Amino acid sequence: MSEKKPNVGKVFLNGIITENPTFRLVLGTCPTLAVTTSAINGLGMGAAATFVLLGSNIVISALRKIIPDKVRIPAFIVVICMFVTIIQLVMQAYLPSLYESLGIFLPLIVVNCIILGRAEAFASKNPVIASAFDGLGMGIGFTLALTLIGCIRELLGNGSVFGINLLGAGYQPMLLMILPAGGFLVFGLLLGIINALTNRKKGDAK
Amino acid sequence: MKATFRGGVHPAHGSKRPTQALATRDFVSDTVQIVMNMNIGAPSKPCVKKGDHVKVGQVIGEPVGFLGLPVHASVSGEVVAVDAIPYLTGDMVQSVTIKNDFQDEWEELHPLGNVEKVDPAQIIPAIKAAGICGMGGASFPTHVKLTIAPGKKCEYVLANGAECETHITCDDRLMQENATRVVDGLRAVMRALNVSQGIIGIEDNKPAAIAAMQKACQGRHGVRVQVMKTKYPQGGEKQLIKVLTGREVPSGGLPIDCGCVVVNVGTCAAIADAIIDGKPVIDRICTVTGAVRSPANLRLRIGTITEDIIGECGGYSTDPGKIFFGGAMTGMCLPNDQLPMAKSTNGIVVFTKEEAVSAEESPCIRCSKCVDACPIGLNPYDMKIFADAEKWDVCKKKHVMDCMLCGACAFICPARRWLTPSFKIAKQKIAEQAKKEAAAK
Amino acid sequence: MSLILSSAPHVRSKANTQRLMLNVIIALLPSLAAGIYYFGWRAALVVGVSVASAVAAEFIWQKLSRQKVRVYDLSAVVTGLLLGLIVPPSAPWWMMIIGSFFAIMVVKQLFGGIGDNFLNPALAARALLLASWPALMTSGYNIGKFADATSSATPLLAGASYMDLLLGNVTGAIGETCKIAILLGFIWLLVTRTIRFEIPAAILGTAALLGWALGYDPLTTVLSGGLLFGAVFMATDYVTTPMRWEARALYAVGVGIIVVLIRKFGSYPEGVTYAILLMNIAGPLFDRIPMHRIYGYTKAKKEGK
Amino acid sequence: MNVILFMISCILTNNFIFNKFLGCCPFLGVSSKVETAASMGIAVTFVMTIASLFAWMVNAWVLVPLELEYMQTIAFILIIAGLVQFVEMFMKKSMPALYSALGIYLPLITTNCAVLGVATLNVKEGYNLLFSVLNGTFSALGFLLAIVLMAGVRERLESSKIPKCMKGFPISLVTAGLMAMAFMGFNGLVKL
Repeated sequence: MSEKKPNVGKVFLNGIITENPTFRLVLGTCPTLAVTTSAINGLGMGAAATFVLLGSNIVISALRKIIPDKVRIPAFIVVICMFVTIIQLVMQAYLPSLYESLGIFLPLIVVNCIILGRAEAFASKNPVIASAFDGLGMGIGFTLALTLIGCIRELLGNGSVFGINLLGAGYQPMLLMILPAGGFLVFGLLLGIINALTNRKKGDAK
Repeated sequence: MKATFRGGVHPAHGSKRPTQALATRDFVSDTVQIVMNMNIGAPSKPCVKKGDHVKVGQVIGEPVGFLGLPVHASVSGEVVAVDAIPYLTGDMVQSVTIKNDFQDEWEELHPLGNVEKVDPAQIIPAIKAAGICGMGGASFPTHVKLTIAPGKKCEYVLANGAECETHITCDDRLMQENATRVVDGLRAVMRALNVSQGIIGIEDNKPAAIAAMQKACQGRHGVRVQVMKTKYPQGGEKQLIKVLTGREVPSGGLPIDCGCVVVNVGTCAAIADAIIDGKPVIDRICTVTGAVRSPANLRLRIGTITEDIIGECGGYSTDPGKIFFGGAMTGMCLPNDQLPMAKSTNGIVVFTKEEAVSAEESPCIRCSKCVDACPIGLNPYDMKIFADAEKWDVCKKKHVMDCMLCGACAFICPARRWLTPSFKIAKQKIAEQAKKEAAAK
Repeated sequence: MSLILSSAPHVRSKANTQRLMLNVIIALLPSLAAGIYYFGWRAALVVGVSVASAVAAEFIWQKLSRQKVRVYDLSAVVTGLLLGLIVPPSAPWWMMIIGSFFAIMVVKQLFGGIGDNFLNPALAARALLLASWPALMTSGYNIGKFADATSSATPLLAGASYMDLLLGNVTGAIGETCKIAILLGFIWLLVTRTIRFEIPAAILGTAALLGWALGYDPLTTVLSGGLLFGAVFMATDYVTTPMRWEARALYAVGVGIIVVLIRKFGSYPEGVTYAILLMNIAGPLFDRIPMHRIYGYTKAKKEGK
Repeated sequence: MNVILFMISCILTNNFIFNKFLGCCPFLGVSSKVETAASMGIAVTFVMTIASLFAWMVNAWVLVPLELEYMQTIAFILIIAGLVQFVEMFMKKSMPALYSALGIYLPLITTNCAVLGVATLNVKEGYNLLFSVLNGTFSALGFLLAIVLMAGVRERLESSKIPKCMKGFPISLVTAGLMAMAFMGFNGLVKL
């Protein structure tokens, strides 16, 4: 197996922009929708996922020649699960309120297709450092997306961002935005806008 | 109770009244141009040449193939041309042009006499010899329709006097003026097929025709008149059968598959003429209406040029925008007024420039009026989506082949969608594909 | 001579999209008049803002997306009018603008414009407003003739006399209270053959029957809240009802059932909006159920067996 | 009575998709055709029922007595993966017809967060065995309802003139949002 050395910087940016897991690949929709009722929740979820991504990518990449091909998926899941359990315990101890508001979506990081997807598509085929940057890039891309959605929903639904009131006391909060339906709508419209912008860019390039 | 079917539309509002009361009068022009493809099937072969003198009723075109019919001269005089012209579909068709000498010199005829006494075995050959095809517009050779395939049995002969199309009133006049001949023709068909029940279906907007036909039926064996509700397409073969007998033609089948034969009343009269007088089809009643000065029902010699007919009706009342043969729901457009009418031309309608403008197609609003209007029970909305996407196989699954192109859905559509034309294309494409597949095998 | 060549049919019925929409607008006028009579000029303002912003939203979208501007088909006017008539008379203007823009841009145009929306735009907008600003959407009835009344939410099945209910002498959304006005509109829609009576009849019948079974007075069930308005103007919206009449019947019965269930058990005072929206969603499935006979098919099957 | 209300609430008021955002990936991914959506829904119902049963048993009889609760996630995911594998094998052998209909969806279910979600939720809410299994079955039926309705709407949207930038995921998400809004009508329908 000959391994090309991927450009680390490119790999890192890839996850944030070109293949943003949320906006471009539309993976991991459940947590994206569920926890983004506020900016801080989005950020917390993103950070937790980034940690897991980074850890699992490093470990899986390091073990990629040891794990037999047949049991690789269960093996990946076990590795991911390990990191999820770690972050769960850490958060429970040090950030109990965030732990509460993320609820079951914290353990559900295990089945987040972004993480398993990166393990399968990148970490199992690339060296440790590149995998680490891939995980970090993807994680930051995910975090940014979640925080953005969280900001929009929190601003419209509560008049604040990161708990800081921005729109003044006269603002009548649009409650729907922090309800489930609002999550779907904001995410869908945001995706549409991003598509429209990139389409226009492509059109300009031509 | 007036019988009717489910679905349908009411397009005729007012369009019939101008000519409803007009009695039929004869019109003979000084030239006729007789085309050779007046019936479904292979075109007939011209058997006269330029300069020949022909008599009325003389055969000038010989039948070709299984569906072929003879074509007869409709006037006496000199053949001035035998050439090909582009006809309604745009295809080139052989035609014979005769200069009328107004002598009205007839070929010798062979009458068979009273329809109740004639030998039943002679009837169908006589119908073929007279060149009779469906006079209601379909132009299917009548003798073929009456030749029942082995193993099938005909139980009803239905005379179609519904005349549900807009504008057209020729059958209405025919039934009023020539009721006995219609019944005679119906009886002839019943005797030829050994059938004991004959029903004449007429829409309730033709009370005079109903009365005349009821009178003519008195004392005749096994025939009766059934009044039907006025609704389009009451005169569609499938709807007529459902209404008059309660039966349904199985999908993809023919009326005979449910024991019925449907004959237009005009065809019935032509059959009676052929049996009683031995007279072939040389003329027919035709409604001329729309933007002409004096609309009329004319008894025209086959092959009369449209321009002459319009002239007889006082000419155009305003600049014509569209001329079509037949009613407004299914009529065929004419590229110019130099084309001759044929055996199945039941009407000539002229539209003004304003009437002729077809509305622009706008987005479907899913009002489901088309679904409610479809007399077959199809979903035109659905079929149109897949026809527009050119997914012919899906169209087929949505039963587009059962569509009879009556135009009810397109008529009612508030968004002015071109439903029927799309289905016409879909049906053609599917038929082509089936042919290709058959050829490949 | 230049003649037009076209495929049959050569005639079209008089009713076109614009005409049908105009019929709906005319049918809504009595309800609007009643609303203004009871709630005063504030109601007119609410409806005016709603209609204007709906039309503006449609125009802006079609301009921005470089489509043909079809504002003249009046469908945006109908949407705006409907939305204006199902909100409280003191609804703030900015809420109406948000509602109308949501209805036209998100619910209708994002899905492809007229004919392609799967939810009733006006009702979806009402659901949005109700979820976003529940307090503003369930109060503010005490203006106009009701300025002195001590009233809270839509009085539902709450001992008003039949006459009061019929005349609209009760508080509620601008256009929903006066049943006589709604019935006038209904008659107009029937006479002009804009809608068929089956859907409203089936909804009202089902609701009355189920209401009666659950211990409500059937007539009050039909006359209270927004049921009549919803059944006549909302549930009959062409775009969001199933195509086949069998499917439409199922749809209508479903609306009737859900309305009564939400009224009886739900946390909202009124369930018409949600009932119709939910059935809008289920509509496409109803159309898939093969209940419809096609000419020439059943017989062929029987013979086949 | 409580049991019936609980079942209704699982399907309508606390719908997995519209209220809890569990199982969104298959909901958006496998809902373009009604038939496949229904098959997916049935397969999920099958697995979720068994998974909640086993997860409850393992949690109550193994993890809690041994004080290994922190191993919950890893234990559950292994149970689910094993179960799916087992169900697949079992189906292939004894119900080939069902297998050919649902088989391709089974591997996808392992990573369906609804399955792990229901197991985790059951523990979190402290449901007993009966309610755990009911929660599994009826939440899955709610998922089935949602995905079938979604597929019905999406089939209709196929012929719509949706703007190019909205095609695919964006319009599906907006559709889901509007559906979630309509489902809010069921709020408070069940007061437990």
